[in-house]
Amino acid sequence: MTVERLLMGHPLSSPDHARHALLYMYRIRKFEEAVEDLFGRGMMHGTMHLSIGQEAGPTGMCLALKLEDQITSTHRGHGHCIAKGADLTRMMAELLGKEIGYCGGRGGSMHIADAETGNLGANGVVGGGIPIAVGAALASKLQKKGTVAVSFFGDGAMNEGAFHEAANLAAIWKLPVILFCENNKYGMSSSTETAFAIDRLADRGLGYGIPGVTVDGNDVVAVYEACEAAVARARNGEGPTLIETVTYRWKGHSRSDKNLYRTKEEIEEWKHLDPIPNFISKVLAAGILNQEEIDAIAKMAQDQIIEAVNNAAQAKSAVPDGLLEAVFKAVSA
Amino acid sequence: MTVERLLMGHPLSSPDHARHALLYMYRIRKFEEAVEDLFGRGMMHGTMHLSIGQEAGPTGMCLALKLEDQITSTHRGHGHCIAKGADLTRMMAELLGKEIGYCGGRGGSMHIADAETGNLGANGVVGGGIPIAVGAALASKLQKKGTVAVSFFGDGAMNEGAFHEAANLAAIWKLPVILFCENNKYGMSSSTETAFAIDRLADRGLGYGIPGVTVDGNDVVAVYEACEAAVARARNGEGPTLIETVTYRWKGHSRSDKNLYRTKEEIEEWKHLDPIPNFISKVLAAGILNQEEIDAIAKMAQDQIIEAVNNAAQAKSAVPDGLLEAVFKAVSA
Amino acid sequence: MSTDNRMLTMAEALREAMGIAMDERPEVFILGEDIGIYGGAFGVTGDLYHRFSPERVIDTPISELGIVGAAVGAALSGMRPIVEIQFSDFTAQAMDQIANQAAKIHFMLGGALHVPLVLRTPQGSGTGAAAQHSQNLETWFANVPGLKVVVPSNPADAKGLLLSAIDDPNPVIFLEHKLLYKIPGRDPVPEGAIRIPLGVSKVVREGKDLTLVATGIMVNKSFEVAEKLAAEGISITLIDPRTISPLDMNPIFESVEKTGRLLVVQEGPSHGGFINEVIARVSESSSFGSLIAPIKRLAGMNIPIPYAPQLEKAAVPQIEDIEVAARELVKSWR
Amino acid sequence: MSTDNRMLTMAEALREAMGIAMDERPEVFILGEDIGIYGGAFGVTGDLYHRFSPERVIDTPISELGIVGAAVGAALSGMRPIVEIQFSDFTAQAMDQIANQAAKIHFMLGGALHVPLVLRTPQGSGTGAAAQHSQNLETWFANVPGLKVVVPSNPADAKGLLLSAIDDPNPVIFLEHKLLYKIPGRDPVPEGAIRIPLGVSKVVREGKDLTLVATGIMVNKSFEVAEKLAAEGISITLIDPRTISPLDMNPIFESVEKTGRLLVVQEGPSHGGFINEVIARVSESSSFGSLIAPIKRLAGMNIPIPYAPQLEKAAVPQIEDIEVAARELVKSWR
Ligand SMILES: Cc1ncc(C[n+]2csc(CCOP(=O)(O)OP(=O)(O)O)c2C)c(N)n1
Ligand SMILES: Cc1ncc(C[n+]2csc(CCOP(=O)(O)OP(=O)(O)O)c2C)c(N)n1
Ligand SMILES: [Mg+2]
Ligand SMILES: [Mg+2]
Repeated sequence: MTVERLLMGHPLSSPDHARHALLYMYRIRKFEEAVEDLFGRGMMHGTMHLSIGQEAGPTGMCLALKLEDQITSTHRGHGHCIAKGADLTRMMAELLGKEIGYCGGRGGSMHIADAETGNLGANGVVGGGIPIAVGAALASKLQKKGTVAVSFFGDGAMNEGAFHEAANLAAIWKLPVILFCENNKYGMSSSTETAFAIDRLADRGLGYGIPGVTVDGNDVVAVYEACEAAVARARNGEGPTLIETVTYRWKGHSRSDKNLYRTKEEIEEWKHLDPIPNFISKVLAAGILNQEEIDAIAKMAQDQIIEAVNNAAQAKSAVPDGLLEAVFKAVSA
Repeated sequence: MTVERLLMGHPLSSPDHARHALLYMYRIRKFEEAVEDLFGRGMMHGTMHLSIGQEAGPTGMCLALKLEDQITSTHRGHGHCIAKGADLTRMMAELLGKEIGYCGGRGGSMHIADAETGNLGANGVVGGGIPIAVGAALASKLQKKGTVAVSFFGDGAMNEGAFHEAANLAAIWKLPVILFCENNKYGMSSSTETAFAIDRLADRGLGYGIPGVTVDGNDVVAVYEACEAAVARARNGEGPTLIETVTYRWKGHSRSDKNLYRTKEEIEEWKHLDPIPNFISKVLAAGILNQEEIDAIAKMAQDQIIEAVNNAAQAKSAVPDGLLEAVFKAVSA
Repeated sequence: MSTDNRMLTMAEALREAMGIAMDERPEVFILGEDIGIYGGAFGVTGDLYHRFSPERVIDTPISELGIVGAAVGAALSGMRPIVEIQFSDFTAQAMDQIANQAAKIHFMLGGALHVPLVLRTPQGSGTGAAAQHSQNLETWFANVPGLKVVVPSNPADAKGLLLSAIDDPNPVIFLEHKLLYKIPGRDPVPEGAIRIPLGVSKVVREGKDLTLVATGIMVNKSFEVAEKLAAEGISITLIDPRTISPLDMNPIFESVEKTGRLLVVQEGPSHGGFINEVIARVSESSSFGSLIAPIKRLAGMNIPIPYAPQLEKAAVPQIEDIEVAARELVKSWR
Repeated sequence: MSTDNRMLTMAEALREAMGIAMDERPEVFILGEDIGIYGGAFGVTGDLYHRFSPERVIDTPISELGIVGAAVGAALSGMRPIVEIQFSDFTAQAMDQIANQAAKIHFMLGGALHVPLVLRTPQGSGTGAAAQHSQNLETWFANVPGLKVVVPSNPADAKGLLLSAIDDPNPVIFLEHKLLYKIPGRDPVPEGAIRIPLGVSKVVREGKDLTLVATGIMVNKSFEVAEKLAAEGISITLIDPRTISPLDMNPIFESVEKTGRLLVVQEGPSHGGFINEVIARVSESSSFGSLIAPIKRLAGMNIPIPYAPQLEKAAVPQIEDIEVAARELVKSWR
């Protein structure tokens, strides 16, 4: 799995790259569908924020990243986590409160992190991960590691003070960080029209001296190209970039959402802009993969998710022993 | 005093206006000099943040405001307070910990407020007053009062999350508020060059959809003109304006400041741009007042400050009785 | 509908209180995230947005510091804002406006201005939302002079206390346990604008063997224990302070003098937690002499709230834990 | 310079600790407002900016939330940041990163990552800086599982504890009373990298009539009282917990068992304040049985800190208050 993760590059640059981009988008889609199903059947606990419809963003971004590059993620973090190369079984196990879960059942969906793939964690706090990514980029600069940090966050998070303070620090210190905004049009029920008095959220960059670009967030190719340029800038010591990807979440904000703040028509319209067929048509047009190969990838993703669910379901549940000792990392003598 | 406060209008529009502008700038200057002296002689307690050199900003702004319009101020708040029309004796008494002080000796320099003149208070927290001014403007809108709120804050405050969140709320709700940034080049020891990656702080407005203007903060006429336009916009329901006034503080940040972060030359240069002679030369050139009249105004200000110091010094010191009861306003039956 | 059978949930009772206050006073308005069309993350504002107007039930961007600050400014300017913070955990974002501004303005300004503001927010564990969405933070607020702090345990109290909080000329932090929102209380909720004053503890039931002081949802759990143990001849006085700042100690002193035994229960982490105040006040009072057993404290573990249900349960006092503690205290110190 | 006469101030001792840690480990760096050329608002970083480099002593804009967040991110990525927040009052701005992020990450992520971060900040009253610059906020931090909290009372302890805090793989909040910065301690400060472990209370002096537990600057005030009363034949054991999370209760239990009387003293407001934890732990312990008098608590008034010196003094315990309390407790409960 980690070997596979090392693939970087333009999604249309080779059959392997196309296969990779497609596989990861399918994985995210199928993972989320499985989660929805498990919740629906009362087998999962807590809350869930699904990223169905938003698969192209994290996939495109992570194709521009090395394994050592770091990310911070959000409450809607499964996609980021998968795209950065996390193990599907351990993710699913976490959601099911199992010992082998990424957090040993202590964190759940909103707190999955994976040190191996540079994922510093999902975050239950809107905007909470942005300063943390900036700090990771600061560490990279101080340690001369050459790594880049990416902060994924939603449109809603841009109105938090955390975004502002972090963006300015990134700008003045020219840190290798990418501020990756997934503008899915809503922060819970509040639309970008009501929450902002600007049209292009990437314009926020102007106030910090950070270049801001807006791309079609449902086009993995466009996302990759913007990210690749931003990563190059970052590695070159030229500082941060704010990338706004315009996308849409198909599902409610979380399980309890009745979607009263948007129309069925709007949701349907966006379903026609599904990032997966969007990419498939490009792949087919370019003749990089054929339909049969594409179908095989979809099936492979589906099989991987089924396997993950099965493995996770059979794993041992987390037990309350040792919780107190788990609060602090032991001081080494 | 309060009658005098009602003067509004262009500082060069009449002898009364010119006299008013000049008197207020002198009052601020002389007040601060008196404070410095009292501190120096160990007669004042705590800390002090002087606005010598920055007199034109608050004076110009307040000439565009009605008595009912509201302001929120900062740790460097004497100038705002005086410009909005506060009583000099009660201000000085507060700094001396007297019962007749604006806060009864409980607040000191950083917390003077004056309900009568719409001053919602200085603030010890950098950026703390910005959301409060936005809330005052929200109240004005909800109550259809037609009043405007002004938040004074420094360049340093613009990097606080409070600025960001408040600015966005003001923008989306089109509130009658003016974000008045006194860019005096430093937030304590950090220069705007190190704390910002943009040259014009007013550009921050772009990220919120708020018009941003930059003016010479040592020119009371330029400040007034920008403010007058912003107030008109606000009263018209067109929303907030961000005004950046470029100015300079002559004195250290506070008493303990050794000015290690800036050069003597820089301080001297700015002293040549003194807002008071700057305005006097305009008044003389326009023939609105003659030198004799101007000298009389300077003397009047000086006398008023001496009187305030004397009155305050003779007043009764605050006593600790009743502190516990002062925490909450009594619930009326 | 007769008063006798108005078994509202706490969400309904809170909504009713806000509706009454908004009908009574034009200066009352609500602001918060998703409180409009969405009706609030926990459905508390519900239909108020439709009953009133988008100007009085104001949906905000995700900007806790900004909206609490705006509420402070509006409160200083003649309005009576009610802010809803979606989860109490995010009062952390707004802590400057809460603790450094709202709490201090009246005192610090020598009484010139005051801040009639209510901050309502759900707290507590039990929903599987993990460490950043499950905290009990009353300890933070209680230690800030200038804030009143309410922790209602049932719908009827919640309504009456919220009406008083809205009337109050001072900032009030209103901490609602999220598991209580959807369940009806034991008592019906009176109709109309019936207020319960802040700062009056409630003796929920009386007994002679043990004084049990609990806050928020722990009152409900403790009540069940008290009823159960009554059948075994252990008789418990259960006291719900309802407001923890100001804290009305009198009924607690009186009861301790009668029972000689004190058990205090809170959901939040024990270390330095608010409930210690009750212990401290008894320890330094003359009631101290009446104690015939060491005071016992039951509180959350000193850990962040974990996700998996079996772990989450272990983190905070359950009914069984309260039962064991009460039984032990009474039995081993006869 | 011999060790015997190194009577450093607390500011000097803290600076020395940071310098040693920075020499030892390249991953240690400092960030904060005005800590560079300015040398820190209270002069604590002093010349470190010149001794090291602007890359290791990083001056920041006024962005508390951002810089604490950046420190969290750096700590997750192999660095050991020390953040200075100019006044503890402004930890309010950074409360999300402190309480919701730094404190919880290690636990919440199942141990995958950890946050070796030290947050140093001056707290306390006495400088005439009024309500927003004078708070004691240890109660907030102590009730957040996942934070260690240090409250040093003298230069030697401050140095040794800070070195341990920097070594610690967990977030440590280091609360320095600002009146202590400029005064030398009673004891010399040892040279070199001498560490004092977190979580060990210090028995400052021993006596048999009264156990006095005090934190921060109150240790110094209490010491003076103890010395004075010793002359009158009242003998006091004075205990300085030094770290309040974790809190080492053993010496306190032992002493209470010996003296039978307990006085606790903190500067912060009494209502719900941290020091109650000591009372609670004694009350629920077996030492409770040894008490021959009610426990007495002395703490700040429940008011924001006022500006005028005569008011400011009235707001927090003074030496005379401690003396009166100690004397009364011993005399009236013979
Ligand atoms: C600081 C904070 N405020 C509020 C919330 C509650 N909340 C969780 S997600 C969310 C909406 C976030 O919107 P956005 O950033 O656009 O991300 P999206 O859900 O659209 O992916 C809200 C309000 C929170 N988790 N954290
Ligand atoms: C939130 C907060 N952080 C830090 C401080 C300490 N402090 C007081 S004034 C100041 C500098 C403010 O700079 P600026 O906003 O430019 O105002 P100026 O002093 O230049 O008028 C600082 C850092 C504070 N009072 N509040
Ligand atoms: Mg969104
Ligand atoms: Mg400045």
